[in-house]
Amino acid sequence: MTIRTQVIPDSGVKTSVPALEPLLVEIHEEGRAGRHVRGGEEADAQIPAAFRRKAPLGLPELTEPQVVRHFTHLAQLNYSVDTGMYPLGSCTMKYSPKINDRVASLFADLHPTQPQSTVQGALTLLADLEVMLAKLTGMDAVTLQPAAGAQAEFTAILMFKAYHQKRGEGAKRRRVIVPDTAHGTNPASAAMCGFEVTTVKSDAHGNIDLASLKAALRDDVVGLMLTNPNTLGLFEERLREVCDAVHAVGGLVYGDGANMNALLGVARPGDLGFDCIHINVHKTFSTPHGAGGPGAGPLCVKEPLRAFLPKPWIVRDDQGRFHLDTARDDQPPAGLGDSIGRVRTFLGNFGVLVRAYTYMRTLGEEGLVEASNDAILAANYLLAQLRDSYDVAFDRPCMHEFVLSATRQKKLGVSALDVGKALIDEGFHPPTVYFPLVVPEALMIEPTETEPRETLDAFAAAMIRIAERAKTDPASVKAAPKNAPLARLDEVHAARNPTLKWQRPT
Amino acid sequence: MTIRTQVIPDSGVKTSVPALEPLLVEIHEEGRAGRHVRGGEEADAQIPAAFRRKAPLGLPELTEPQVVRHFTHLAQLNYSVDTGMYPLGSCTMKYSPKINDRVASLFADLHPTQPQSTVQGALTLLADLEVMLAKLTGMDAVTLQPAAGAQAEFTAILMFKAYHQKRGEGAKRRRVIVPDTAHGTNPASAAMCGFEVTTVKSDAHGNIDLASLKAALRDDVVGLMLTNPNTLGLFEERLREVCDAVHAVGGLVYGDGANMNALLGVARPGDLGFDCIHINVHKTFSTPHGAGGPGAGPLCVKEPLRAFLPKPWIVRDDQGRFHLDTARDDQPPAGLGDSIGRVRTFLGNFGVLVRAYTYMRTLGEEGLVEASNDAILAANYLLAQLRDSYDVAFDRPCMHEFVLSATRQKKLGVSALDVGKALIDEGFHPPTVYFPLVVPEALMIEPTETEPRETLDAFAAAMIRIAERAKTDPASVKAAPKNAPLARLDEVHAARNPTLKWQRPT
Amino acid sequence: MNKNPYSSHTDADRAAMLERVGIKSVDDLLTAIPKDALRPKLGLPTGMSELEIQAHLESLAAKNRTAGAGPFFLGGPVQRRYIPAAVPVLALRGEFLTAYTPYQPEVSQGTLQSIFEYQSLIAELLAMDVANSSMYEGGSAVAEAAFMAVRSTGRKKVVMASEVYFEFRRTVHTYAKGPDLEIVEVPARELASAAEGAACLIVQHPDAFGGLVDVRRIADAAHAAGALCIQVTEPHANALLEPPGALGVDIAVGEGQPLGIPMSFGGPYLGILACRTALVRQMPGRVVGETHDARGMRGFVNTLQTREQHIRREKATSNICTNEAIAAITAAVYLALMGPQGLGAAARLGVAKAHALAHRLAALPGCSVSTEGDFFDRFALRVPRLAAGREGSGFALRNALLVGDVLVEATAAHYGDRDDLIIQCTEMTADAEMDALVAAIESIAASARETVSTAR
Amino acid sequence: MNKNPYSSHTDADRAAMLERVGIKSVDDLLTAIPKDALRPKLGLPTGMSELEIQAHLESLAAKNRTAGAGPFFLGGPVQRRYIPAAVPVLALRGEFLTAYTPYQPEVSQGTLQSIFEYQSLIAELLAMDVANSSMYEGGSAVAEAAFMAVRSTGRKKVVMASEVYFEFRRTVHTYAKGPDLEIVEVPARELASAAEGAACLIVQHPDAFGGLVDVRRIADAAHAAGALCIQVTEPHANALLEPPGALGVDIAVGEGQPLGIPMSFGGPYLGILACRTALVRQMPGRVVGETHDARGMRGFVNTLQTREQHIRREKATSNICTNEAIAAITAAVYLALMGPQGLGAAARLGVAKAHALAHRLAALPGCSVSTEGDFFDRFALRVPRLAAGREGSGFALRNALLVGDVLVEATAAHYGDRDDLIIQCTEMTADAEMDALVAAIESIAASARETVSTAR
Ligand SMILES: Cc1ncc(COP(=O)(O)O)c(C=O)c1O
Ligand SMILES: Cc1ncc(COP(=O)(O)O)c(C=O)c1O
Repeated sequence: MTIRTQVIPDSGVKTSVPALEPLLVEIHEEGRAGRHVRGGEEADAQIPAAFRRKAPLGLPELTEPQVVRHFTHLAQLNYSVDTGMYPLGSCTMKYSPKINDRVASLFADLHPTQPQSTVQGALTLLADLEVMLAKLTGMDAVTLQPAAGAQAEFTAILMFKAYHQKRGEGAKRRRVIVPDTAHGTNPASAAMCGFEVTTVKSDAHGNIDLASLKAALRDDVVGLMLTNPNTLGLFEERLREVCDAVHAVGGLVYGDGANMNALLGVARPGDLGFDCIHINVHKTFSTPHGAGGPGAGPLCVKEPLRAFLPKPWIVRDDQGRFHLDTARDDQPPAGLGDSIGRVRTFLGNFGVLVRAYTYMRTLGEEGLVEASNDAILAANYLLAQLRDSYDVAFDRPCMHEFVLSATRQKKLGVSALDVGKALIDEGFHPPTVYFPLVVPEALMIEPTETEPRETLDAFAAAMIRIAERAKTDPASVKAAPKNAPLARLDEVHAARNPTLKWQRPT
Repeated sequence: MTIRTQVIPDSGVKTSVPALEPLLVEIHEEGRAGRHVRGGEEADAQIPAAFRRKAPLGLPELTEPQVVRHFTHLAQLNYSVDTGMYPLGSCTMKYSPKINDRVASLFADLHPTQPQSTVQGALTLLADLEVMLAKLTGMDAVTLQPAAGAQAEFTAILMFKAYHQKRGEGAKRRRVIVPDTAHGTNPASAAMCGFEVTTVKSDAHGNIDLASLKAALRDDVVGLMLTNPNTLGLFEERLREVCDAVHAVGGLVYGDGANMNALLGVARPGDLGFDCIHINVHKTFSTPHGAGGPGAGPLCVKEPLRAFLPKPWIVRDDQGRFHLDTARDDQPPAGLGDSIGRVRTFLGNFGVLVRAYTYMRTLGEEGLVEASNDAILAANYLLAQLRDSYDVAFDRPCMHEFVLSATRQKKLGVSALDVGKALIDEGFHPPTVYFPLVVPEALMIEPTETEPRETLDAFAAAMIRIAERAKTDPASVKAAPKNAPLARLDEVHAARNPTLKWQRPT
Repeated sequence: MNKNPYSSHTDADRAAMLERVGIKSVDDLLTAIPKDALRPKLGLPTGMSELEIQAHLESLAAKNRTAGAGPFFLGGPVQRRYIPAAVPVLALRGEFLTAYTPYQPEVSQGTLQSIFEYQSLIAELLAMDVANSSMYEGGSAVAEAAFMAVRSTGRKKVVMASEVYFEFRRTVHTYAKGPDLEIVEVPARELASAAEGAACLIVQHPDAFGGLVDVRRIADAAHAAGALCIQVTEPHANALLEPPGALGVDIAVGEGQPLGIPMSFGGPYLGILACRTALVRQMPGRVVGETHDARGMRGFVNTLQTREQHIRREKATSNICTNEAIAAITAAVYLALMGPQGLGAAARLGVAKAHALAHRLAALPGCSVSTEGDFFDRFALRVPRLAAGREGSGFALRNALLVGDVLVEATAAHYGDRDDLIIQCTEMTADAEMDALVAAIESIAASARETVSTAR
Repeated sequence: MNKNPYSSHTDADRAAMLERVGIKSVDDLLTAIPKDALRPKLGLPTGMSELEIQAHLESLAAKNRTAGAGPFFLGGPVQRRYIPAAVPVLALRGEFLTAYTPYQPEVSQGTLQSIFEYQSLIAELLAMDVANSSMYEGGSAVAEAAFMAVRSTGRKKVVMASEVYFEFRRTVHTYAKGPDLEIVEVPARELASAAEGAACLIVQHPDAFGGLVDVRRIADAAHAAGALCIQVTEPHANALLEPPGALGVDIAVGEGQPLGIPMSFGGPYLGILACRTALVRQMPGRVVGETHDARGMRGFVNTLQTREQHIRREKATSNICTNEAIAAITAAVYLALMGPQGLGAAARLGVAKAHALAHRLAALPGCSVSTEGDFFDRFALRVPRLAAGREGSGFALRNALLVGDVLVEATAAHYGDRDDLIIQCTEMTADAEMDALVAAIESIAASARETVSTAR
């Protein structure tokens, strides 16, 4: 572990309070400007006075040199996959290849409403991506519209609703079942569709509790939302029974595919009982997480759900040219058919999808298989090293990630959060903490396949050192981080006194 | 001044000695590889055994994720114009606009030997750049070949040699005169041309000493190499007399244009008595300094020197198309005419020249004038603030830079170097130190026009604080930097025990 | 040799790891997976080298016509705008691009401060109290704004102007199926009188046809009826037009793509959502707030998280998790670089060019500007017998016309019975493009007279 | 509004600064300048916005044909090679690109370690003891290597093979005018017998025609005569061929552009220069060495500076100051990414394609491979009546042939009396390009028979 001390270059700007970097508004000075675009003065006469902006446009006035320094300084304050291991469980922080960014820029200058004859390359790519995702998941049809996993969930539950309505069961089916290990987006998506959420607990092996599930299953059930491997990093041991039980009461099974990185070429959700599954391409397919987004959440479905997919669909004509299906959503409602309609303005996060396509084609089937194998092996390798120092919630082989519990440390006064913060001082990004909710003091660790073995070893060693320090010097762990740009932040203050934008200095 | 402490993310690699970042060879592991290019195995049969490489190609084996992290970490260890004020005298560390980099990439995929019909855009740009540089300097002809200022000097002195030879004075003229303030490249360039160097001292006002110059001027003189404003940041007060005196003995006057940032639209070297002048486009015209290069050093000359310019020349035909002059250097020596011939393989540092062209066209004449005005004003503004705390070698208005002397501090045990190192802890890059040689404990400061006034003020305040500390706590100044990635380095050790490449761990 | 070029494991690593885990092969870990489903053949293509994949993508790209390749007048929510060179250089630095949601603020201040600045810049531009840290894109942002209004009024009727972008309206319809909302579409001029019982009135200004709308009147009517007023806005317009905050608007939403984000054939984009302080706790999505660290240094954190899915689960204000953070950072860099002067100039150039062009086109035989009242940087043009020249667009969302090599939008059934062109100008619209459009329309107008008999 | 968009000074700043300096205007500071020369009108164009300059440069770029736009077989010292996407992302980061020579090592370790790694990688590739931190480019590097030999032997005769690239030889001739060296050019096969009294023998391998040369024999002859052996080399060739260090070479030089640097119509490039330890103190240019800081941490500094102009002035080993550091860093990133596997594959693909193509072309009527002996990744082809299809090249340095849309090089007088094509292949050479070349040569060969009478 090496500490880098660096004075932040001094711009001479005084901040209102001690700060790592001034705000843009603090480096503003009246009269400063670049010259990126100029002209158009004649426009003012075209805008009637009643419509004109009265208050001056108070954006900060800055020069390009200032802006470059500002954001360069800020960027350097971030921990990122490009700088180090980022074992955030459930997020698959694998390396994002630079070639994917480069080729995405080849499509940057296409408007989404261009005529089909001018975008055949882009449509071909999308159509091929749909086919690849269907093959990978064992599903029959795909929509690329959802912007992320959560939007895919919403899309799917809306489709479930339409499906049940079409069968005359719309009024009856009002409950969506989610396990207690589910990600927060699952119940939130169900609720957005107007459904009630029934939570089912997990059993002693980290599976959904089959008895409880069966007790919850009645004919008012819309479906079950299931993550597999689940958020404990464990493969549901009685998965087919679970799915069969849901199907038996006429419900559908939604697959939350956030953990697909464990399954590439290992097993197809379509073979396991799921009726649909989403893919977070920003996880499994290496697209950069973008400081929080964008992602993309293609949704892959079985034949019975196809008709309900968001319109418009990309179809291929006899000449091999791509265009849109004739049942268009510009003549609703008839034009939509059974489709729920679009869930966004245009097609999808194309720039993200290009990256995912590029990644899949680069690795190929054999590379994707290897990626999952390596990811599973890396997780188990780490688990083997950490098993003695931390409690393991459910002690069986994990898939691509695993969940430790810092209960032992907690008794010494050191929480999962403290362990995470101490990792910062060791040169690592903390894992996901306090999720899933069923594990007290959860530390959810996902190494991915792209971390070198020596890095995994260093991470394990750091975790073990922290466990030791929790015994010998818990205060030092609680005081971490001390070698990060900032010490711990006062989150309570932020929530109690929300300051959500800057105040212009007066 | 804010200190950023950041643990360098841990890759788990053990370095042989404590280090900020392992060497590539230390993160190597046999069997690692990316897949940027693959195939070609059939080639091995085409290479006779006698020619084949015997020892394995021992480049480090790495994966792309490792390489990305490595160079990202390294980059963050640098101080740069994109991160802070870099007042390196004589180097004009102004802001390098990002648009210049973007447009340069439009020409990245052109091979230098493409037929003229396929590169008319590139040739037009070069021809226009030549014209602009001629107008700016008041000269008649331009070569864009030199890769940097030093190569322009060599080119020009070779041309002087050819010029004198053509006049039958080649054997006689063997001495080049340089002032004692000259940059090291000046005498070195003269020596590379086989000439003897005569150094002339400066007078009490920081000008070349006219009497000494005249004493040195005889008919064996090739010419004078003069920087103006000179390296003290001062405009030669009797410039025309100086040039006249050189011309009077049949010598030529070379203008070292490193300091052109003071003269844009202020005065043209061609109007002042110079026979030629080079331009460091990486200084005056904002092209990025590239961690040491590349630059470009166009050489602008008066009519009498035109014939000697390196061939080939870009010429324009009647139809406005650009091509090369017919007197080609592919039929030497006749084809060369009086030209000294090429000084490099191809045309010049085109990618750098595009940036310079873009900069000049963006600013336009009025913007260039403003740049010099602002640069001069910024330097005098700083000088006014620092005058009381440091000795000023020659106390008259400076141009775009000025030279302080730390002699006063030196008496307290604090050298110019110490002052520079202390500036690092204050958040600034040190100025040029110990140059020009005529000023003891020189601190050569060039703020440029792109630093905001508050940054200039902060820099002045830091310099003044250091001057204070030199009095009250000199040891602390000598111990600086303490907040940089490294403390002072042992340069003597490096020179005594040269380790110029890594040792492969065995 | 690895099959996955990005794996950092060698075979020796794998052997050592297997040994440490105490197994012979990864399959020993997969006992929970039904045997018959284990290790299927997928039928995917085999892998490629970087050189090969680049050549492949270049060949696909060559089958598209890029916007810059010819005269271009498409626009609407997605606009061809000038992106300063420094924007991607800064916003796409690896430290931003390859971080995730800033769960650990101590090592995420770059992201957090940038997003705080984004929120501040958007709030200033729209004169709203608060902006969130981003929504997916414009259409779904409108829908989530409607949900906010539904939550805060307890009403389930949403009234929306028919001059809102077609695709935005369709997205709202889809979303509305979730909580079973009633959606009513009326022309903007009838919005005020339809406020009764509504959760909100949704108005777009400038509207889909570029028209300027009296938003204040609609906001007043909404408030009088106990409803909220939601304005769909466009970022550049606010440099010149009275912003939502000055018009009594409660929630301002829109597509942020014009703020330095490439068009990229549909996304990723940036959903803008801003509101009055009173509505903050109904806001969907993440929001960054200022605080300080244990040593008293200023710092930023994700805050007001009790609205969010990871805390509130089924009671959350939205399900959004991954959002469009890098697009928000991009917009912040863009606005910082452009400043009030640059943003104003870009907006003005669009307006000036649109008006100059409208003037020329309206002079052609049979042509007239069909946007009602004043317009901003786009306008609708009635052209004789347009249908003949039309081709279905890439997404059947709009119809794009390719006359010669001019790309221009044609309205269709989704904007009622209007069958016009919509012509968008921005600072990128070059004189030569305008000349080409005029020539193209001239030829349509001429051929219309000749070929009336052969129509349809 | 500022006239210089990159100035950070406002008029208020300027007024305050003038006041602090105690003057009314900047002109008050310019009294040393002759009145008649002060503030001339320059006659330069007025400024532009970023949008405008970009449009202008795009219009210039549109007047070029890029290499990737059609079949392409130019090469020689400058080669179209695959540049991994990560190369520019890393090497052109602002912290590298906008730093200067690392005069202050405490805040320049990024540059210094990267260049130390460049030196190490080049030394390994060439099997030489030491590489410097960069020269301007290939041609001048050859000249400076000759100067090194002159300094270390005290002799003034340089003997050079005529199969060294023409432009390299011309550059050596120009440089030689400085210290008045005698330059002798002989065919490579006669080099050994011309060693007497020479400071050095300069041989290129693979040579301009792609030919493989017995360098060891030449090195032995040089050493026997007390001369040094300088080899002009090409980076990729060393992945497959015995490297200079294994052949007895004293100084290895070459053009480093193929190591991830764009072709950019002539530069900036990377001069490679490496030598034996004994010659280190004669080396031109900067060199980075390892050391430690006051706290015992490893660190890197520019070292052996007593060779350099800023210390030694007229006694320096060279005048070089600004060099090509960012190109050296680029090459380091390239080599790190490619590794032995990737570099080997790129080299092999060039060789394999060249041989496959030679096979096809030599089968055409009247055509034959004219490189003597074995060749590497380029070869010379004798074609009937070539002159008719030739067009002067961009720099009259070589002649490039544009047959249909195929770009290929034609040798000219500068390679003696040979009048052949030189065909370069790399990993980028696509099958379709090869087909196009074969078709083009076929048509030349055919037309040669028909049009012999109309020649010249
Ligand atoms: C298990 C699980 N489900 C769903 C999601 C939501 O996906 P997204 O963030 O792409 O909306 C996540 C993301 O963190 C997740 O981990
Ligand atoms: C005064 C002066 N002359 C000449 C040079 C040499 O220019 P270059 O480094 O471009 O070769 C410099 C560069 O530092 C300089 O400052």
